[in-house]
Amino acid sequence: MNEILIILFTPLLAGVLAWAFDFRGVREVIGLIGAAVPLAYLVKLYPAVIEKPVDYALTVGGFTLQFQLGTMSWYFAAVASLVGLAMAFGLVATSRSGYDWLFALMSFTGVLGVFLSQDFIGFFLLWELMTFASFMMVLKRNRHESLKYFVLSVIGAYAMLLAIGILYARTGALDFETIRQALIIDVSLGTIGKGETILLFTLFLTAFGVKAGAVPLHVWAPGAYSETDQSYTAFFSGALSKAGVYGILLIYMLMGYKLYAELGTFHGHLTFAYVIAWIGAITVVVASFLAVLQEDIRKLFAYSSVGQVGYILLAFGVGSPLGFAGGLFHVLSHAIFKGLFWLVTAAIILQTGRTRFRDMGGLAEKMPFTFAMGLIAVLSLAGIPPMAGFASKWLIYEAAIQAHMPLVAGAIFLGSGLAFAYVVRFLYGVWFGQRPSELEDVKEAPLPLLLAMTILAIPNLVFGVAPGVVTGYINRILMGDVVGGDYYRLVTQTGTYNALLVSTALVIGLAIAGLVYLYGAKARRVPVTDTYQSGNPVTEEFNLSIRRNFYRPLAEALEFWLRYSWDRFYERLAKLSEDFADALRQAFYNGNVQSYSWYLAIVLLILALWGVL
Amino acid sequence: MNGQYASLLIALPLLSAFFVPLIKGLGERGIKYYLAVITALQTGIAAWVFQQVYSTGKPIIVMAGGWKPPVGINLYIGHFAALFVLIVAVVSFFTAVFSIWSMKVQPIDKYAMLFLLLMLGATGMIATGDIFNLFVFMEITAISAYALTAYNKTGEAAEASLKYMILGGIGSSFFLIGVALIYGSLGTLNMAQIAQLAGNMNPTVAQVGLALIVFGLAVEAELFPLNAWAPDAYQAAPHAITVMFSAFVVKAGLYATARLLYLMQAVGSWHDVLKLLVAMATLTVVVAEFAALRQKDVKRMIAYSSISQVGMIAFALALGSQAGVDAGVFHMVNHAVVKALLFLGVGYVGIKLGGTAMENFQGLGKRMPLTAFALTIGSLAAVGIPLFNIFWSKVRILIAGVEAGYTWGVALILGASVVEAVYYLRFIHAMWFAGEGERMREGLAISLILLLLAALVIVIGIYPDYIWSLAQKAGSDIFNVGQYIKNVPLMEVGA
Amino acid sequence: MLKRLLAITTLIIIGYWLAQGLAGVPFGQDRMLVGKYYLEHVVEQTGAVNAVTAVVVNYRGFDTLGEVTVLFIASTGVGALLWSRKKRRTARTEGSIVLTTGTRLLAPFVMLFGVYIFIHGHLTPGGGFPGGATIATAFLLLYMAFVTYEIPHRAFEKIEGAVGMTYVIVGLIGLAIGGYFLYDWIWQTWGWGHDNIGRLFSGGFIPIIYTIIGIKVGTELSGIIDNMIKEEVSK
Amino acid sequence: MISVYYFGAISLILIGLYAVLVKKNVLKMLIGLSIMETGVNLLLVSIGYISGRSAPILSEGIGPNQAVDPIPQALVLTAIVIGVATTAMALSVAIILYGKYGTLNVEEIRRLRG
Repeated sequence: MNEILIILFTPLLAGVLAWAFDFRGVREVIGLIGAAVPLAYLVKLYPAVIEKPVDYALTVGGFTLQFQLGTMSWYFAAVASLVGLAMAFGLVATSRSGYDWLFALMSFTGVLGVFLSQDFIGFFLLWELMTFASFMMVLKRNRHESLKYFVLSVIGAYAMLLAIGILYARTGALDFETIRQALIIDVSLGTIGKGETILLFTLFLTAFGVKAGAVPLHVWAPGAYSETDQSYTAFFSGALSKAGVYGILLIYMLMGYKLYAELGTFHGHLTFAYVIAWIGAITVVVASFLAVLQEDIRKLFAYSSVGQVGYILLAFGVGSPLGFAGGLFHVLSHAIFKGLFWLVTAAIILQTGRTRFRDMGGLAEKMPFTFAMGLIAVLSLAGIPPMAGFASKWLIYEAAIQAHMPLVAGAIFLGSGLAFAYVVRFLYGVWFGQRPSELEDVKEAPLPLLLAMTILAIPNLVFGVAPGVVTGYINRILMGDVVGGDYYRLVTQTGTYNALLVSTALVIGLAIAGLVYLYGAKARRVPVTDTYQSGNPVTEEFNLSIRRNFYRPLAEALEFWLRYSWDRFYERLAKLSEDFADALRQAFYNGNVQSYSWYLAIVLLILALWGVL
Repeated sequence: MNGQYASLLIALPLLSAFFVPLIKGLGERGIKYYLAVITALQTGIAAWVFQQVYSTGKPIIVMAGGWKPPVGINLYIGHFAALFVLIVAVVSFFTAVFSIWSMKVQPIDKYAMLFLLLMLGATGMIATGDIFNLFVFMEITAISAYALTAYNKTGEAAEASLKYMILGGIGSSFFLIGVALIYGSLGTLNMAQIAQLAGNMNPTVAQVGLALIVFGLAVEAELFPLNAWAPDAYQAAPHAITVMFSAFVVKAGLYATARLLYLMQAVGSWHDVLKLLVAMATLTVVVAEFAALRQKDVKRMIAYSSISQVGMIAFALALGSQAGVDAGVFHMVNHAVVKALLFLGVGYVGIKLGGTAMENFQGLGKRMPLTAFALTIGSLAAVGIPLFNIFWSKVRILIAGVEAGYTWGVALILGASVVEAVYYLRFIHAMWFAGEGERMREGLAISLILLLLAALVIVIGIYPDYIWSLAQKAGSDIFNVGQYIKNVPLMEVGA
Repeated sequence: MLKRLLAITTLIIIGYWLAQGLAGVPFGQDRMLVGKYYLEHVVEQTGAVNAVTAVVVNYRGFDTLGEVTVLFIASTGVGALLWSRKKRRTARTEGSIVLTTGTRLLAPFVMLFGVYIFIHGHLTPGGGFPGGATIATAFLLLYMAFVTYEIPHRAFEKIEGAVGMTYVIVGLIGLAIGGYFLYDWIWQTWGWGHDNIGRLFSGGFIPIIYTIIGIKVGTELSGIIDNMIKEEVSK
Repeated sequence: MISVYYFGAISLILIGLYAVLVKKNVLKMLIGLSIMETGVNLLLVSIGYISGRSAPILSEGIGPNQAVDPIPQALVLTAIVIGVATTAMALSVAIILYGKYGTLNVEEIRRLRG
């Protein structure tokens, strides 16, 4: 059916039209329609997808591109289009040119295509399209960051192409289904050796690790996320990073059995899954630590986004069905609360034009609605009960504990702690406290941006209070009753979480606290320098306040670790290769005809030696 | 109009080239328009031949002088030749229209003659079915290329032409030794008969002969150590001529290498030569990409990128599998379109803003938006972004490469194309997001051509099936030699 | 010094490799395949006694057409590269007495001899190219002997073009009459000169083509000489 | 082990290549190039020679099996003219080079590099 075609290519078409008719009103309307259609069609197709996956094949250039809307792809596509719709509303407020619309919607098509495609050529094509479109969004504002992003993701994409080539050479097929069967048969045949399986695994891991922002390959995230139109970053970090995570699932689906057969198990866990778990754990820890130390909101949220995706990697790494359930739920919750965060940042930057903690403060009165949305996002990210964030994190904790992975579980707890730390700083630093004089005339964010925020805030609340809805669908994806309980309760082997009960308790508690605050407590003015010096003398250099170097002591503690930064390592590597290229060019093309004729003579010599010997 | 009229493809450019001295009186503009008319006529004939070959499915065999193949020389216009002669003619027409506006350097009548004879040489090289005739047409192409490279008469142009001449001279002499060896042992010069008799050749002679022929053609087809002349020649030649160099002169060399390589399949040491060619091709791609990284002159940068893509085509053709050859031919077609677009755009900017240094391209988006748009489409296509035409052929080449077992080669090429992505995207950034300038008037004809080529790039990108089916037919025309031998009506000439 | 040694060793290895290849093609053995066919059928198929000329012009006429184009490119290329608005001969020393009187006497005979060579191409060794070259030497003699002598190079260019065109037109007539490009319609269809093989009017269109080539080569080479001798005079 | 004609032809080719590889002056390189071309032509002709036979002019005395192979001689005719054409082009470029660079030393003619 060509519904899939409509879902896939309306955003691209709308983007091109928006770019062509680059006028104030027309562009926004086309863009919004383009972003809304996929979600509408997905909802329409929901009943059909429940019974039987919807298939569609398309032959282009001698390749047959197969697309399938199954339960899992429907889930990922729904998450992406939800965030996409929010982004579209955000873009109405923040972007001025058709250029942004074109590439935002093109990356939207790319992501949908990645989730829906069932064969590697279509997968690779739309993967590259998604990378290219998101790259163009960043190129417009900052060349260095965008090139860093593009080089890393192109290296990932080409690693994937190499892996596709090897698979094609070994199994003679390109579509997932045949490859899956061929690999299962291959376990007994053994045409693909252990070394080659490891090569394939590493190639796929690099490709998807880059997009998901796993630690060694996360350097592009802070730059790319902060250097582009913030409402697009909602989609960029909300949906695009999910493509990487979807890829990890793909590895499980296609090569899971083969990897198990070749690599065996390690302390009772699948070796390759263990590797993914540890990558996730390290990403969570490293990204959270770096996030805490940032002074710029956008960098803070970028690192936090990398950290949260680390959660999902970790959940999948655990490998148990509960782990997959937790991971999938976290995909949804990360998309909604991180998307919300970026829209809040977009509103802040749009209205105040500032991005550093130092210049902000006391915006709660000025922008009450955005503050409320920010609060919801903060609660959800920190994993406080009424929000969806808590439910998914809770499932991941359960999975990690059940799978007897203490160190990995430890990493998540540390990560959540740190997450709470930087989120609280954002909450207090930006919204409460002393308002700098220049921010007096700040007004509330424009309506479309507010609309976008509500679109993402509502699911946070709904799925927070009723997580069963999501876990019910996830059970259908995993084809098994992984997470028990009805709409309001989640039951796993080691514990239950009654969301409704907890939320009502929280609301009541808050109400009481509100009453006490309104009638009892006396509000007193607190000077801005009321810091927590714990005894250190307040010198100009060591003046820590919520807005300036709040976590400087933590940075000093981590001094040893902060010396090694992946970023500087890659920069040096790039400079090295560029100098090598220069040296090679000077040496080989040195302009002297004689040396050129020497090259000819050398080739003749090689031919002669090959012939004579 | 039987098939023999296809010989007009050779006769027309020759006749009109000889006619130019007689119409010198028409003055500069007259000759330039005459040139455009002749190339248009040639495109018409090429289209007729293309339609003839692709509708009947049988190649046209033009027998010069009425003699049957091994005795006389025959032109074998199969699927590949028909497709490529059309590309040669179309690109020449575009360059002729471009040089109407761009060519200011005097003696224009001599420029027109050399232009036509370069086109003739390339057409002849692609169409001929006889080794020595291939040598003669290779020399026609080479010598007119020497003259046209030095046409600007500046120091750099003369230096570039000298380099091309010395390396081309050595290459063609060794090619001739190869031909002599093959003729010495087989007694015939016709390609089809050589393919038949190649099996029972004395192994050492076959090995030396094949190696020398491939060496001679590799200089023309710009493989790694032998392409040192290419960046200089591309940079120093007039802008219109660089378009022709990169669009089809190199392709003719590549086609000849592939044709002779696959004809001599029966030779013992064939596989070793293939391995050597694959290694050289991979090195071409890697070295050319790295060399292009920090280029100050945009034309030289795109020249390096063109050389690296040609290296990729050679890699595909030397894989020795049908999928590889098809992918190589498909890439040849895409590469011709993209590089014609890029060099035309760069040449147009070079003339309008005086020089092709990177500074002139800063903020081109504001000064010449149409050309900047066309150049952006061209560079995105060259990088291999999906929805553009080179993506399809690049994917096919790389998959065929891994299938043929050269995983390391494919990995290196992928690494090199990451480098290519970097410098092309820096170029795009320089054009659109850096520098400033006010809007300038852009010529109609040239913008039309640029937009047409850009549209072609996008159309092939979105719907590559038609071009892919052509490429498959053309690929099988090169690859299965048995069919080639059956098509050529060989006379029984044995003693 | 090292460079020369390195060059010599490389070349020796390449030489050994080539020698090894050539050893497989022993000298002086009769390995003719297509050549034998030519020798047996040249007289009755083309009417030329000199087999090489028949091969050059008739059997492999396409090569020669390419050949003439190569020379045409050379002369146009030299003309294009050494072009300048005003070019004049800047030689100062007049040829010695011996040279000038010798040239006055010999020039016409050298030209006549050149014409003789290419007219009898199909009978005696040598053809259009050597004939043309001899004519060019005659002009070279005039250049060396007289300081002011110049060939009428505009007229020569026109002749070159016209003669080249006639060659292609001869080919096209062959296409029109005999159905094949460069088809020898004089010998094959009209059948002239069948009876007097070995004498002047035989050999189909070979004499015509060789006259064309002779004139063309003569004018082209002298054109090249003219371009190279003159220098740009900036005034 | 190979006939003296082949040996002569190959040594001519190598001498020409030696000149191109070692000589610094452009004109000497071009002379080397034309020596190489002459060497190749000699090789081409000597491949066609059949011992004990005479030139392929089929007048009264010589029949088809007394004549040498005519094809290489036809090819050489073309190759010689190509050699002339290349040398003519090369010399005119050398003239321009000397005009623009003021030197013919290959080391100094290096404006286009990198």
